[in-house]
Amino acid sequence: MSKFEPNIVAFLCNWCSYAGADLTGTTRTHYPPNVKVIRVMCTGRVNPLFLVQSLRQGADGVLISGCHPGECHYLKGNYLARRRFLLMKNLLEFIGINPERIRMSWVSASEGKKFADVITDVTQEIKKIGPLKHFKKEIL
Amino acid sequence: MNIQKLKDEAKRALGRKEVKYLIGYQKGSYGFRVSPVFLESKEELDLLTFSPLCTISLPNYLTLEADLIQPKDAKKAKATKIALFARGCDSRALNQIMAEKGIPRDKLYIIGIPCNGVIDLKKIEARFPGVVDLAEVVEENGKYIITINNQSHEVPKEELIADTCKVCQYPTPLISNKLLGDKVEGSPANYDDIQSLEEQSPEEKWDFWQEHFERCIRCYACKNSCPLCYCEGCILDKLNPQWIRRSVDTSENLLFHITRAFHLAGRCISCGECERVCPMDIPLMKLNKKMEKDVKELFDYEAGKDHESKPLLTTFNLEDPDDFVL
Amino acid sequence: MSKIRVGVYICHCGVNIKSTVDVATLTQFASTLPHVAVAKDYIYLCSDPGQELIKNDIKEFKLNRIVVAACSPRMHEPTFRKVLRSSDINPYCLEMANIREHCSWVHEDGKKATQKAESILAASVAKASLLEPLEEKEVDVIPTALVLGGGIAGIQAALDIADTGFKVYLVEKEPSIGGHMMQLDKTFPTLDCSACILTPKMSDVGNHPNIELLTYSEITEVKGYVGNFKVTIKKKPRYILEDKCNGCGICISYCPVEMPDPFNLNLSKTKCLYIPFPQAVPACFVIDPNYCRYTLRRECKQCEPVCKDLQAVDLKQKEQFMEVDVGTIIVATGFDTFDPNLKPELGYGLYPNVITGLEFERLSSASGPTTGDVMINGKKPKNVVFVHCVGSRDKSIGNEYCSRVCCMYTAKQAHLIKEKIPDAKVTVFYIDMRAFGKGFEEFYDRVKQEGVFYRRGNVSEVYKRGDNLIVRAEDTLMGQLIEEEADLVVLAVGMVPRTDSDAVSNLLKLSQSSDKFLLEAHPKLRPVDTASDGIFLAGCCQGPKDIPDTVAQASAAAAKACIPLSQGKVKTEAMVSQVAEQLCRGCGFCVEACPYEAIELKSIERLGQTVEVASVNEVLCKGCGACAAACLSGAIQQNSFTDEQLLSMIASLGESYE
Amino acid sequence: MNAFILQKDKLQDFLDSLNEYQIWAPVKRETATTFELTKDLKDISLDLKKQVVVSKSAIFPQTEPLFTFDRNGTPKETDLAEQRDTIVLGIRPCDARSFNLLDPVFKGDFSDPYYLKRRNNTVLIGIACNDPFLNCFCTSIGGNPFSQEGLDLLFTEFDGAFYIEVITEKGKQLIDITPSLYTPATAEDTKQKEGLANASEGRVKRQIDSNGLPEKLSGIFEHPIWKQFASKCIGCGICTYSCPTCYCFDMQDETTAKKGRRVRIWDSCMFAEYTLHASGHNPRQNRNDRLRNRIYHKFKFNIDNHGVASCVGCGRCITLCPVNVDLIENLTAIKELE
Repeated sequence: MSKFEPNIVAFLCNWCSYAGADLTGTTRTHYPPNVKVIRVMCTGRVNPLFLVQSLRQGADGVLISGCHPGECHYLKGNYLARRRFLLMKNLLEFIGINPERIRMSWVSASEGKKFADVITDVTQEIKKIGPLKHFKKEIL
Repeated sequence: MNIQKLKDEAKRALGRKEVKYLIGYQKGSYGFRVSPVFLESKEELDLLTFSPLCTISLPNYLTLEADLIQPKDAKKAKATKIALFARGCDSRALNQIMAEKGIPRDKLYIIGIPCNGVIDLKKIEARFPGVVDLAEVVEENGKYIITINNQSHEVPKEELIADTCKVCQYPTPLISNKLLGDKVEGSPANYDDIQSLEEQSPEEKWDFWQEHFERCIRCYACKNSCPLCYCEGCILDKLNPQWIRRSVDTSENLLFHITRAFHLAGRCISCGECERVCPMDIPLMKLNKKMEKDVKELFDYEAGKDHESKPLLTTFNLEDPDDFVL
Repeated sequence: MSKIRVGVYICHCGVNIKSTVDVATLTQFASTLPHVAVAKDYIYLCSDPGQELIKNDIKEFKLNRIVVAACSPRMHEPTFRKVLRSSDINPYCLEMANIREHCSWVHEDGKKATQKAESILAASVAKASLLEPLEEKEVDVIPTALVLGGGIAGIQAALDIADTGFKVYLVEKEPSIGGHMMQLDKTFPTLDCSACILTPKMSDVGNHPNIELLTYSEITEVKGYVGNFKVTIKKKPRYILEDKCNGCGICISYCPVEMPDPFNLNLSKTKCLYIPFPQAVPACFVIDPNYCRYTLRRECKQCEPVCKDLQAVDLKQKEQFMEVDVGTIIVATGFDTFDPNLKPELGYGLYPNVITGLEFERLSSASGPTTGDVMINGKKPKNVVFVHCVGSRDKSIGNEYCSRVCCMYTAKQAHLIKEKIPDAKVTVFYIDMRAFGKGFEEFYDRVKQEGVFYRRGNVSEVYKRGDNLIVRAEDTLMGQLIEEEADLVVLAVGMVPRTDSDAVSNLLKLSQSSDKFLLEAHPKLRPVDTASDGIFLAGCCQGPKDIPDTVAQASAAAAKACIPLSQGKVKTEAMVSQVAEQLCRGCGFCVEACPYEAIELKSIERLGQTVEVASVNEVLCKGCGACAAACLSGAIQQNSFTDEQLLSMIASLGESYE
Repeated sequence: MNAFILQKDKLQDFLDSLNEYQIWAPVKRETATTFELTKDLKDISLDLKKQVVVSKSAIFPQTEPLFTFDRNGTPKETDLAEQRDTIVLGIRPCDARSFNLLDPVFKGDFSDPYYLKRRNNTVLIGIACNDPFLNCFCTSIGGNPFSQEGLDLLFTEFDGAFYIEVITEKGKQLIDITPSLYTPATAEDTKQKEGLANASEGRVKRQIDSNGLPEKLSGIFEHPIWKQFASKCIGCGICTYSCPTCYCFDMQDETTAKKGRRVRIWDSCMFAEYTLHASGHNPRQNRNDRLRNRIYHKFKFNIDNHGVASCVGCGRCITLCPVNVDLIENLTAIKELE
């Protein structure tokens, strides 16, 4: 495998996935350092355009992670996010962006191990496909 | 469509005291062009025309920034309704606009016209280049009879009809105050060309789109001709934050078209205006149709089906697809 | 506006961060970031000297935005907000960069971890420089609570709040309070009589001056927010006037209609003019309109003239709606027992001598249909088999959880059989024995010594052979298939969320966990709170539990519910949404997206035209941001999570800092 | 100067002879025709229609980086010396003329080095319009389908050859690279070319009478006719982006977290944001205000300031307008106003 180290942006909801990621830390479970987190209160806040904005700003992949269905702190944000995300993912796939770059997961506050697994999986997949070339990474 | 019937109905509409003006079509300034017209009195009725050349989306005029039509007739000063002709796609646009509170139902007087499809201006102007004198087109038995300088030409409908009309599912208006003429059967949902693109590899897809996005000059004709693009302030125009840079290059153009297509997901009613007006011939309807297909298949939702439906992306079903989530 | 001056503080967290992330490099890096006026690192920023360091710098460097790179904001954000507040900077001008849980603790390679910490920090600084001061508002609290559900949880909670001195509305959908506990015979492991310990509490409720008891009532609408809920309550018609009926019961003998007795789980009959059980509170009769000939067909009416002195019978009574204003709400809606018809192989419904644990309670209860004799078809059973975990710990029917009471109530019931029919053979099939509570293991031991056979095994089938039932199971200790003859099979059914759990969750906007029980705000630290401020959970609506746990949780919920009531004011969320009216088209997408009905459209004047725009009720808004993502034009924004702020983080994270 | 004949089978050799230059030319893409900086000479297609993207982008590009900067704020200007000598090939006479109308803007009160550098090192090779296009009206606004104005060379397409008129010294230098490719044009050839020119001129169907327009416009600023014209306008930018004489631009700083650049990008007076003030006030709030400004600018202000209308009669704004806003129709209506 090449030395390509993907840059991945993750949007985590405060109540489940961010807390799950905290738990991953508390339990000292290791995962690759390629994913950087933006905390939002709820996945329902994630405008699907943030995904494509992340890619154009230089990310090789994006991840949205929130509460399991039914467990949203705000009742329905994750359901809204699921719908919006799927459409955006399909649209990006349609114009030729590999769907492996655009991922979503449910990680609860107690699933620290799962968070590490998700990050590891996402990082490995994007490593395999290589850097994103659709957007100019540098404006200069 | 019998033009006299149309005029009679327009006359009745204009005769209503609550109708401020009527939006229809008139002959254009040259060649195959047709122009929108805003009629305020019965005296202007003779201007009206209707033919397969009438492509321009009339519902678009309901949502443009300011109403420039000021009634000359003092009696109409308090009139609040706008009458307009609507084909199938227009009626869906109206439904969608009403569902999004763009205009209340009671401000519209809709004269529905079942539609047999419109002509793609690019196709007809390529077929008959340089026609300056006004030409006329009527549809008869699957053919267009085209009259240019008193000389008529017959062209099979297939060769000139707009692509989006070929797969139109709702040619008969879904909402109207008055429906003129007989119902036209829609074609079944057809996404063959979307599917064939979907089946290609990511690289092939990107090759296809890159060539198109590279060309875009960002004149925003697609955006402005769309009856559903009417935000009070488009995020594309914003500076803080700047969602899309003003630079015109493949990267920013791609961002623009993704944003546009996504903002129309579950809202686009497949009139095809964006693609028709694009000076660079970018196949924009492919993006819209892709969204339409997914929205239908994944969420069993269609835009503009009725004027009280809930917006696609602010609602959900517990059973929405979940299998892509890790 | 004054110039943005960001102070960046990097915590070593002892060695927790420092041992992986090169804090010196990180501090140096931070000082090169835009708007950063000062960047420092310190061993423990959350310590008093650490906080002082920040406070002093705020003065010295005239800082107006602070970035703390340390642990998770879920840990110490409140701590550092206080630091800002005490230095006269708006507490919302703080951004935490999580370089511990999300970086030093999860990465081994120091160089890579430091690079990642740089990325995290740069993004945090980018966001921090765009943060705006926010205001927390205060609203008055109506000093009244509403308790939904009159089982032991609701009773306890209502009494505790009422004793604290606040008015309580206790809403129960059945004609009497008491709930499931009232149906039980004895309670494990102490064997005291359930009704005996419950009824005094019930009459306390009935007599308490601070409690307004609304039985045979349901809530139909809940509006408002913590401190100011408006609850609509539907009072179903009892056809007997509560304020007139003295419970004498003469009318009963005149009622000609019999119906299955719901209190006895349809094991006996009662009149359709009935009192659920003798100790009911309120001691008032009720007519079941599904059986009453008058309500069904306008016939009969025999009861009415009987009560001519009191005139308590009113067969024309209609349902009534009332609206009450309350400050806090406790949800204590309880549970249903698992319906064993969903496990047809166990023969329930097919064989009358296969019964549920709760039915056994009624059979065994002195107030039950057999006045306490355990009789099946008029005979005392000789071979009794108990089956554990019916509807619990069972993936095949979707209930993965343990119901926590069945092991012990089965032990208790086995004991009762042994007590009432000493020569009966009692066999218990269990999967795992869970006797975790105070006195449980001792009780389990006692029951075994009384001669109850415990066999570890999964029951696969109950079927009939001749006159007897055969319980077929796999003994997982012996590894062999066994068949046990029985003339009574008791299924230890578990607890499931009430059938109206979805309705309750929708009404009160509460989340449910995947098992459909109502979800607490935090499983450990906020076990009785919900995600909705001012609404608390008590009892089995939150998950299966036994009576002591229920009572404890009810008291806890009552204490929590009293906090806002006694404070008299509550602070509202500051990270709420805001509308830029000039960009709003009034499409209402945000209104639809909002889970709390916190947004509505209002009319404003714009360029000489009346237009509708969105308007946020800042008290109702909980700051989830779903509206902001739904808005096409970006007209509605969530404070502290605006598009501009998040896009600045996105832009920053897109960069490589290698 | 003199004229030459280039046989069509020598066209490739001709293009090859220009290898010192970068070449802008019409390119036939799979689905559309564009005018662009060619990557491969084989893409060039001279028999194309009038292109949508006007040739002005060769000298006044839609997006032009002016300088870059980093986080420390140190700017680095775009190095103009790196500009290569350029040929714009296949430009129509109207489009070539537009540069003469743009020049006063970029070298008037203020000299624009970016524009001027390109302007000076670009050779314009025109192709005469044997057949005028839909909505061409160059002849009524001071142009001609065979006009040499602004060109260095003008090609006229014959059956098997191109008739090449050498107009400037710059043009002559191109011919001198490989003189063997050409034969001198005969009087017969010249006559044939003139015949084509006359015929073409006669076939320009659309006309406007631009005489007295500035005076007429002076008195009708508040006239309701503007609302009438604009009622069907949808406010897109096709008319201005496709116009060879429109030159409005915007300046933007585009940044990432670490660096940025200042760019100049075409802007359109038909966009509401064009005149939107930071305060939220917009002096051209409505479509009628904007459409009026466009016509005033082209047919009054530019004549007042530079003595010539800012229009070359290419007709693109008419042909491309999605809703049939027709400049000729509008100007005619204005002329007919009392």
